[in-house]
Amino acid sequence: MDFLTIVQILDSSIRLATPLLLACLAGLFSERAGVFDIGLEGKMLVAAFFSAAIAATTGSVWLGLLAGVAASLVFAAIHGLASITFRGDQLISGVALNFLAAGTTVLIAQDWFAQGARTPALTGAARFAPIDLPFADALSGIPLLGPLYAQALSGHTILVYVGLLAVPATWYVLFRTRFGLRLRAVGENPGAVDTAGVSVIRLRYAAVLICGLLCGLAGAYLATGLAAGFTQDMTAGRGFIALAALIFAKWRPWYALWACLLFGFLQAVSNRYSTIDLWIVEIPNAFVIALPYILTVVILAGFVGRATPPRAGGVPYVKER
Amino acid sequence: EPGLIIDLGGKFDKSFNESAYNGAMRWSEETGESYMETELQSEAQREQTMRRMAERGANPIVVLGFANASTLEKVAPDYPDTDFAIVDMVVEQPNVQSIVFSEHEGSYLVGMMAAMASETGTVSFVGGMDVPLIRKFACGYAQGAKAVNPDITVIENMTGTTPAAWNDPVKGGELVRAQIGQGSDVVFAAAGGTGVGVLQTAADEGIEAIGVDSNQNYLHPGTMLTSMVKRVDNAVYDAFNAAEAGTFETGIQVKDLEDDGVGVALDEYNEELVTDDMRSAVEEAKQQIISGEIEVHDYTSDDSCPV
Amino acid sequence: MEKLPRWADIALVPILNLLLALIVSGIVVALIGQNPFEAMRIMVDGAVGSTYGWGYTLFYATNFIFTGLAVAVAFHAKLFNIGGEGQAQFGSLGVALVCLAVPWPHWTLALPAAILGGALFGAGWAAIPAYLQARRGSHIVITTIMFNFIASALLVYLLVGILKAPGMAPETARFPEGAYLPTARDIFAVIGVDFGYSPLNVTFLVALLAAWLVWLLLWRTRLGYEIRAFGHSEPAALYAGISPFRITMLAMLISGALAGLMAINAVMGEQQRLLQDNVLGAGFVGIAVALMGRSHPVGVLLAAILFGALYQGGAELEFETSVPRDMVVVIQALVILFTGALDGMTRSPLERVFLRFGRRAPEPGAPAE
Amino acid sequence: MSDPAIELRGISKSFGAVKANKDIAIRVMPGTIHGIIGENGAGKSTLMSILYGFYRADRGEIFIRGERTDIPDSQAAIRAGIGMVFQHFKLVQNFTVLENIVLGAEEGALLTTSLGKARTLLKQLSEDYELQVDPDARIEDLGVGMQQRVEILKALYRQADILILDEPTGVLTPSEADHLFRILEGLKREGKTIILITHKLREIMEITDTVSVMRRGEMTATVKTAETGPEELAELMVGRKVLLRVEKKAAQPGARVLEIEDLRVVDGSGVERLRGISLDVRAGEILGIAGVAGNGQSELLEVLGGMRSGTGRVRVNGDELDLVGPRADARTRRARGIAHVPEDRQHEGLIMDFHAWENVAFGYHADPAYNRGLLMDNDALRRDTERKIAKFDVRPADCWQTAKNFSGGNQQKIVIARELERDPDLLLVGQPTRGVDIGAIEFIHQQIVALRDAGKAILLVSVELDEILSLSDRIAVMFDGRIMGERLPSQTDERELGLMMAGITDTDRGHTHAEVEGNLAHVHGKVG
Ligand SMILES: Nc1ncnc2c1ncn2[C@@H]1O[C@H](COP(=O)(O)OP(=O)(O)OP(=O)(O)O)[C@@H](O)[C@H]1O
Ligand SMILES: Nc1ncnc2c1ncn2[C@@H]1O[C@H](COP(=O)(O)OP(=O)(O)OP(=O)(O)O)[C@@H](O)[C@H]1O
Ligand SMILES: [Mg+2]
Ligand SMILES: [Mg+2]
Repeated sequence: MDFLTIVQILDSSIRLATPLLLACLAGLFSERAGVFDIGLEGKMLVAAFFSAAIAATTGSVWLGLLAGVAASLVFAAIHGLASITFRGDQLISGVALNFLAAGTTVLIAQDWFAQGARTPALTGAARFAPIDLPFADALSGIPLLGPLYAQALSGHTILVYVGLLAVPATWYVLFRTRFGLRLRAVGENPGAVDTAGVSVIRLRYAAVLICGLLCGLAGAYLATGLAAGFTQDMTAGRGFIALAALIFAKWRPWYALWACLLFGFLQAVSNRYSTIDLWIVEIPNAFVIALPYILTVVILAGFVGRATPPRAGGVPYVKER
Repeated sequence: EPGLIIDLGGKFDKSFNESAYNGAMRWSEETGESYMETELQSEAQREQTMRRMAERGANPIVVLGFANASTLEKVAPDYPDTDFAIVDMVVEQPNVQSIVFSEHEGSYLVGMMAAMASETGTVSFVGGMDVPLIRKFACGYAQGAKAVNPDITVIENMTGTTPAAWNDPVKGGELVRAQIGQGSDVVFAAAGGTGVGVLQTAADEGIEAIGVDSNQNYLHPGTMLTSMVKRVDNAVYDAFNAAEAGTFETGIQVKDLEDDGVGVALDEYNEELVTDDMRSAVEEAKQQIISGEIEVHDYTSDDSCPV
Repeated sequence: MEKLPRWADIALVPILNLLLALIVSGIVVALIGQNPFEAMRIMVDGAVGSTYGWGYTLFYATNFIFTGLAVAVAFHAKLFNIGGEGQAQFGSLGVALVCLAVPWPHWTLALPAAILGGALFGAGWAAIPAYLQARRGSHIVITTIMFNFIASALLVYLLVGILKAPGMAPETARFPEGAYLPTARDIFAVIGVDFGYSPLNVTFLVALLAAWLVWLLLWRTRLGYEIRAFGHSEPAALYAGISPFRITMLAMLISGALAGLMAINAVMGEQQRLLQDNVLGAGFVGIAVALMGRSHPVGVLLAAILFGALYQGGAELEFETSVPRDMVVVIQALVILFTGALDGMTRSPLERVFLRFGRRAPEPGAPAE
Repeated sequence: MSDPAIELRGISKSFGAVKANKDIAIRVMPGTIHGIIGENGAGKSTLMSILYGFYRADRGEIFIRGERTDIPDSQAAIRAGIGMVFQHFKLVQNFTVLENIVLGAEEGALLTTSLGKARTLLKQLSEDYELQVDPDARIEDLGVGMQQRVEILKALYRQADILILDEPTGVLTPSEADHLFRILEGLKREGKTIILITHKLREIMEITDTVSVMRRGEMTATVKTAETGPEELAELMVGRKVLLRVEKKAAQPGARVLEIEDLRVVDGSGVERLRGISLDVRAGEILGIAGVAGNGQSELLEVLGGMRSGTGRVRVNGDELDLVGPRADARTRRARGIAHVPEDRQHEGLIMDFHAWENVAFGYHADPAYNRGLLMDNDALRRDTERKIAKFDVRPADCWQTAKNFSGGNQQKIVIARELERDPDLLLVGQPTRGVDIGAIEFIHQQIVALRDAGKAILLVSVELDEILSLSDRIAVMFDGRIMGERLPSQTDERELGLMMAGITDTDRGHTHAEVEGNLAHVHGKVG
């Protein structure tokens, strides 16, 4: 494997990691606030559909982005309603929303565009254009770092950079602001937050909606950045890989970045090579694809350090027994 | 009333299924009659769908794609009074018409064009599901390219090993990016819905691309070199017509260059990219293939490719 | 103090929830420009309007009974098994191996062997998440989701590799004739009734038997008693000498085995060869079925038939109108949402109503079963 | 006369069918310490939670410093100058002390400034009120006493001048409690108003100015502490004369049934909860274990009952018990003649959603009498239940009733009936009368004594010193996972036991294990 190939694989990894990263950070907000969300997948999917649909009909990717985020927010709000207001089971709600997304996107796509479960291909202003980072050309001559910067890091669409910047932003919000303190507290002990005079309900809704927003970005990137239009079930399990990355990252933003890059890298490699030769053994493609899932199980089993979720995670806050 | 079962990937895959759908529509518009149509959602529903069509009295029933073979083999005998047609595969039953195409020949021609258009000396191929049928495309393509330029490099990638490989535009795009990284400047996508992503990325990255099955030239005028059309539409149209006229024949039907079953799409969208040289070379080769002067190796005949 | 009378808890709440789900589904149908009542008519007619419809309805129901029971048994031990899909996939592998291994002379021999194969493989696939939950505290919901993906990757690997039959499609060879199960059509033909063609087969009876056995297990055996006790309170189980490890394992093994049995119906009964995607989401439908059926075998049975009808009706709907079959997925999602997650929305107002209108007469000693 | 700091009028609150507070009125004068006492479940916590805006009253008015104030949420309570230390602390375990203190009272959107300010203020407060804590320690690393200080600091940081403490001493040793009281007195001198909830009469007498008594959701009396005494308060609390001592004959201890040597237990987070316990219990004797909650008594019962594993040697009737492995479980213990009435009947002793008859088999469901082949013999089980319900006077006498629909006392009777009727050699009993009212208490005590008189060995754990003193034939005091010493009830008193519970042994009186044995021999005139 020569250097150029490595640069290309890294370039591809960043692209493929972006939806995972955005969704992973989305899950991070929600779960840090004590609301488990296995519905990342569904939110991404509706966002992907609506962003592509609106971008296709209006010709503006920005309107598409807005629509995608809005759709994802609606789903987030339903999750909030079920798990915060009505204290339902968060896992069941997530499962339901994933199905709802899978079904409605097809239904609406078919009704709207009559092109099977897909939107028309997006072109021109209906898609995000790549952005060249400053000095990309000038620096590309520098050995090693030059190509890495110019080819792997530069030349992605805006949402990739939003995703990358969201990592320090998330860290800052969670660990350096009042909102973050309360958010983390509500995921650990909502009773403490409540008796401190802060509304648990409002905090959890805020977290769930931020989760919706980020999932919206993830979905929009999928349909308008990575691909050029919506196709049925285009998230293809990315929501679950994001969840896996979240566990891998132990609910921390910087770790999340590395976890998502790793999973993006695995995907990039599996895209490029149908089997991977590891000196003695040859790993078939099916297993390269399943690797993130296998890794998650291994991590959950505690072989690679324990991952303790937020203490109040998954439990609705009930004041009165 | 004839029936058409659209395969996985959907009738708007801009490729294989869409071509069949267009054939049926053409028949419907010309005759003013309606036909039964349904779209498969999953592998395991093939049987129910075929049977439902048969129970409803559709005749003939056209099914698309090799994946239907084993189901049809089982279903056809239960409905001896119904005629079936299957595209891309041979099913030996008394009431089944098997329509197969000489994809290797068409691919040979687009391979030639690719080699002539390439400036880097590297061209590439993105296949859908890794099955002999798709290797047949790849092999024909490589033979054509080598015929023009024996030193040319032909990169070949398959999207996957399962039917999901027909519908993964994101992966298609990633594959072609990798190929571009390896120097390819013309890509041939024989990958159903996945091809949409391949052609899109080719257009984004500014390399030339070749579509498949349907004429896909209109998708990205300016970067679409041509399309290797496979006239599934004609096959469906003919089957419907024959049934109406009472001339539906069972058995194997081979559609090749000679009867325009496969071919190269030339239209206003790729006029600028196709040079006169290409035009004449392709025309000449076509005649030579028809006459047997050039023999294009069919991968499926011995599951191997000489180049 | 029970806040709701038993009948309200067991029947009224689920029915209200179902109604809500159907109303919202109707709105969705109307939104995409179809007449919901007409759609309803087509679905009902398609599902139960002919022996053909019934055949398919009950065929799907058979799948859902198995996966629903699987989810229900795990629910009783307070384990949320989302892995029905993967366990059924793996079970299908077991069934296929059994069917392909021997040139079966007659289905009466093949069926018990296949049941064993499906159950063992299904249970095997549930065993690892169960073990991880019991010994390492890994959340079973996440591990079973991951195992769904891993199962499907594994099946792909096998079906494009060693199990692949000659030909292009990733599928195994057909099972020997002797492994074909008698269909409803065959059975009814014996008594001279013409039953429309459908894949409904003897597995339906196996499913009924399974439901009865699950009932027996949960409410009549020690193990069932222990499963329910553990599900209600883990510290109490410890206090009573019930091993959490043992119960977690056994409940999940039984659950996985039930999910694996689904393959008898789908793979052996219908497809007669192993396909890559043979479960078709039935593992997930099982969640909805168990929730609707309040995890009781009788409830699961009824809910499974309801969902079977939905699936068959949905297929007809797609055939007759331009409403895609995915409408069923939407309905399913809404049922899970309303009966599972938004349960509190109907329950708490109802509780208030019942509290307001006084305590009812002391309830008769109604058995739990 | 100034306005009362707090006045509540006509407060009522129901949880579903349970009326937790019924038409309550109370006045608390500024600068005083006002005690509220009442049995478990009397509604004390509910009332205070309403005052703090944690619950909303169904009816009633709240006046703060003479002004009618609506307290819809805790924010409003904090604004009104009310601070509360809950019975169960409301702290975020993996936050630092400082983070916990500023939580909800931050200044500005960024943390750095608030944390800095809080640090200074905290230092000030700690000095003013003897409330030293390390601001950067994590809560999970602090002991309960420290955590409680954090709770108080939280309230003070929010400038509360009305401070509510809900059973603050339940988890404290007597010396920690003394320290707390000194702090409270300091606060009172500053002019702050304090409401102190407890059900320990001694504490009420020691520190409060006025005291209110609650019973069954109602406020039965408010009196000046100086004008009343413990007897009167106890009577007010339970509604009738309280029997202070259990009637029982002298014990006739026989052979050693339970012998424990160097028993150790390490919990899930690696903390050693039992640090080498050695004890015996003889046939026909009740050994009471006294101690503040959380000093290892629960773990002792659990390891003996087969609910957790440990190391060391435990013999029952001379046979050694497995302390780890598959045969260290509760089922094996039962087979060895050990019955166990657990501390927490709702989470351990009963399955709240099971019928009475199903609960009567709980733990003994594998008993051949309850089984017929593969299936359980439910008819036999129900017959057995009917009998036990009648014998133990469980009300309602309906074996189809779900456990959660019985009152606390009747739930406990079901557990006691189940365990005592097995005719065990050794009975482990934890908190037998927690949350049970006086009628049932007497009955349960009688049953336990009767079992003793039938020659069985009984290990009793209770946090109620009264109960220990009146039931036990011998008392061992636990502190920090160790036995501090053993005493005979006739030769000790609450004061001495209290000191031992705080980890202080009075060496002057130097009772070693051997001496107590000797005393016992002397008392009963024989050696086991
Ligand atoms: N959140 C709740 N939901 C339902 N019932 C409750 C709730 N909180 C308290 N109760 C019930 O209200 C009654 C009063 O409870 P409360 O906690 O106020 O008593 P308490 O006097 O503080 O008792 P303790 O001394 O045990 O703390 C009890 O019967 C209790 O079961
Ligand atoms: N948290 C609760 N939720 C629902 N009902 C409750 C709750 N707590 C108590 N009850 C019900 O309220 C009634 C009174 O319960 P409580 O425990 O106060 O009884 P009690 O009068 O103290 O009786 P006992 O002397 O037997 O303890 C019982 O019927 C009980 O079922
Ligand atoms: Mg209390
Ligand atoms: Mg009581």
